Amino acid sequence: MSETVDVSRGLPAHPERATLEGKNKFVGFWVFLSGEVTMFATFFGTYLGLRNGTAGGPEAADLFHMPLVFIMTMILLTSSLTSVIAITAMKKNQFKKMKLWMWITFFLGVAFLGFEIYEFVEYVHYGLGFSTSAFASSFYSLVGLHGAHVVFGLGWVLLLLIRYNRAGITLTNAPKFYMFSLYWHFIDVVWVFIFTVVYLMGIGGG
Amino acid sequence: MADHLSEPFKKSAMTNEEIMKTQREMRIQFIAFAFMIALTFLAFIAVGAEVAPPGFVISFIIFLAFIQLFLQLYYFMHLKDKDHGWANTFMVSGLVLSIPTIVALILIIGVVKY
Amino acid sequence: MSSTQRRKDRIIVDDPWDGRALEWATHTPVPEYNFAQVPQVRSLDPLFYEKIHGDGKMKPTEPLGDIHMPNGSFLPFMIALGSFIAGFGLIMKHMDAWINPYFVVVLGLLVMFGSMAVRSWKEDHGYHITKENVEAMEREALADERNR
Amino acid sequence: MVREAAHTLKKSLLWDLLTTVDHKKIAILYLIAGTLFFGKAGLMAILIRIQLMIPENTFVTGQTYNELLSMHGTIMLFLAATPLLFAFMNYFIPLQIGARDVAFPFLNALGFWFFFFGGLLLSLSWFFGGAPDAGWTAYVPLSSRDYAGIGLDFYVLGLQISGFGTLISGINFIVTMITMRAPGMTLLRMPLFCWTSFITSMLIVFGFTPLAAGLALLMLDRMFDGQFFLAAAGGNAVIWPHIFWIFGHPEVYILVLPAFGMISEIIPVFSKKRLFGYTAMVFATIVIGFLGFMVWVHHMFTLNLGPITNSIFAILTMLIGVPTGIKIFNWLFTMWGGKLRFTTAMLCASSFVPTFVLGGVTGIMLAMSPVTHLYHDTYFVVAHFHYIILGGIVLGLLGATYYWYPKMFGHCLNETLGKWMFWIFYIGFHLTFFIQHILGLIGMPRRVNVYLADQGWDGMNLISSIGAFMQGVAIILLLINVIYSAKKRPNHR
Repeated sequence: MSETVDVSRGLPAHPERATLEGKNKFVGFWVFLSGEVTMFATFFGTYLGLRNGTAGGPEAADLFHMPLVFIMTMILLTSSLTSVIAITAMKKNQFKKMKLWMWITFFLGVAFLGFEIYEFVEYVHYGLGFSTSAFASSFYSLVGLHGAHVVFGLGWVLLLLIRYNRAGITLTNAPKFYMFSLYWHFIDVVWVFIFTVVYLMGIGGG
Repeated sequence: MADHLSEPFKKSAMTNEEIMKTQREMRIQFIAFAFMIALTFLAFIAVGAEVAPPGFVISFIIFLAFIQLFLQLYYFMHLKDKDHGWANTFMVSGLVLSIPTIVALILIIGVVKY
Repeated sequence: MSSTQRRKDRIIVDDPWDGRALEWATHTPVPEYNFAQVPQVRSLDPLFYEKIHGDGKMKPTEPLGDIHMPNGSFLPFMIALGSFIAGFGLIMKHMDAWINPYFVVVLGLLVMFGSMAVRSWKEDHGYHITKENVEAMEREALADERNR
Repeated sequence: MVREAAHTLKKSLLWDLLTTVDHKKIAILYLIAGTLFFGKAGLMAILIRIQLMIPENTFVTGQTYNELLSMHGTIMLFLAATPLLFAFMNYFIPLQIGARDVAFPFLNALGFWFFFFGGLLLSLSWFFGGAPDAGWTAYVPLSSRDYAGIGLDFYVLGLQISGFGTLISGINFIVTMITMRAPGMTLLRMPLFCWTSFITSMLIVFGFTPLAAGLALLMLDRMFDGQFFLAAAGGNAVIWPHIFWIFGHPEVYILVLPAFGMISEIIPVFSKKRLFGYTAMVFATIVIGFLGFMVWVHHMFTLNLGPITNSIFAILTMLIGVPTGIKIFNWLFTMWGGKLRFTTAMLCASSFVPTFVLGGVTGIMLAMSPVTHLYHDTYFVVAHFHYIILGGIVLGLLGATYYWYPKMFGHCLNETLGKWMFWIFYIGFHLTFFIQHILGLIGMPRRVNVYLADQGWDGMNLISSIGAFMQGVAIILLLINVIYSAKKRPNHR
């Protein structure tokens, strides 16, 4: 029901919410994200409840390395900014610029994912398998769930970028890119709590 | 109809005022990003320096995380803008309802009895 | 015309209980677009309000025109089927299966996410019921009502 | 045939149902699937009552009894009550707010098919080595690899998939009610059924996500040797009941709030009065929704989590009585002085009120944490929640069926058969469950498959079983009514 959009004047200032469909997606995606909050809260709660249950296996303080986590954090934070730049370009109808920054976001995400996989492999080497202890299980499931979100987000943006490689910004794909950027920011928010609660608290004792 | 929906636009319908506003917003977002980087540094340093007691450090870095949460939600994700009333309602509800979950899973799992 | 006959016998009345809310303001059976013209709500219990203060019919907010409707799709079935296959594959870990359970899991996930990707790839803007069709359908429904 | 010809290529009915995104057809699909699961779980309840009819019965084995009991609870809550409510929500939310469809027609269909395949997966367990047998709560370690067979795998994944469907539909309803309201339909002009469905959908969003997390943990535990719940590896078994009831308590409100909404639709129409205290009703609904998340530990009072914890949750639980009381009085005042017409729908709606009060009062009794140690895991609890679920949700559903049937299918249901159905169901229901209060108080534990003859439980169990048969007869009468009315097409005005 996009009859209300005056297309002749050019791209509306908020293309993601110009049509009723876009507006629906916008509200619906926020509702979905609020549900994700409670889901991640459950995983965080489980981790926090079980993080001392190491059962003689490796402990948090033995494993976590600050530099690696720091680099991962920086990468993800930066990718959050690049997706903001991309969305601003989208609002101004600068398609090439948006595409460029979305690709940068994508590659930053891939880099992050690479580090995460490297990290997990490393931990398994140190003897922290998934079923070593309750701490291991809850750590892998929390951080792994975040990683799964990253994977899904990367697949999503890759699909969008290939599909709309030459399409320009339309009233159909603007909501899609916008929802992806919301999702990406949300992943970043979760990571902020992961590096605080899992890594820094793990290193800092307590 | 349908053709309009998948047709790219030649120009933007933004008024000059809106462009100015977008640019101002972009500047604010860069500042927010700088803040977030600084907060991250602060959190890592607070833990790495090992000068303060762990109890204090932990509450401090969790406080920093909540500032970052606020910056991301309200600046990067535009929750501060108009037309975000429902988004705010749901996000705040989600965060509020998460608190008892997390507290319960940490405190009342039968290890210590309150 | 046999189906008109059938419907005439079957449908008794649009509003059997003297209802108060909007659902009793459309025809029975409900046309696929629900309301030919989106009604103007003037109070809580809108239909009851119109029965007391108006002529018992909802006031329209828009002229009769084309109505936009979504297209049907087989993809929801496929996505759910994919999740079902993947779930069953995981359970097969605990059965004496003649096939590697992870093969089934991967197959299910492929079906599931593949269908999602198809949904994302194909732009589907739905279709329109033209004004003429809407008018014809409304006329027919009104005639039905009178004939009862 | 313009009305049917508009934009339809000649499609077969099956293909139409498989691909439809029309909220009305999806509602019918939910109705059919929900009724099938309801019938299945109802049959299990009858089998359970047959087993318990006489002392030391050997009708089913203990293992089968456990499976029947677990599947009865699981199916009734996830696969019968939820889709039946969703059927009415799907059909009537867009109509009541003056919209052409829901916000995401595609996701609506997706939600249904997720639910359907989830239910199918759960039901397959009968053919692959046994149904889940750890109760609908699936407490660890009962549900761990060591003690439970493959049935629990079906439980975990089936519920995970159908839970996705429920979550998707919940989001869909929320957005529909936010963005698709007709002009002039402000939030405080929405019918109460829409309001309660809105709050229910919010509870779904915040309640089914912890369930998804919890089921994921249990799945990892069972399939990939996770160590979440095993004390020897540093785990903690209390995590599961916490997560389950963080979801599970809101689930009760997810189910009962739309029933409240249905009652609030039916009573004004058949009293010829506007709903008394509409605004108070709306805010009571919101408060119930919020408090529903703050009380889950009352399911775990006997886990010995400490006196302060128990006290806090006892007080919060009792607080729920306040908004619920507001609702009860508003229904009574709506009927007060109205021009009452006791159709079957109204009979269900008005009898809902005293029945639900009974369930609520026993709820307050159970909320007192010190006394709960006496009631816990007895038939008193069973009686309490069946008064809420059957006396609340099912009566609401039956009322809504009789009330909305003409809109959905074009003809009313026969009233004489309807009234027979109602009285048989109502009397049968009270026979079954009222006596279970007393059974519980004199000490009969729940979830046992046999009891001895000399304990003074025989007569009461027999009465309870007779009541269950009566309810079965009532539901069969409803089905007969559906067929009979399709032929006779009765009219009422």
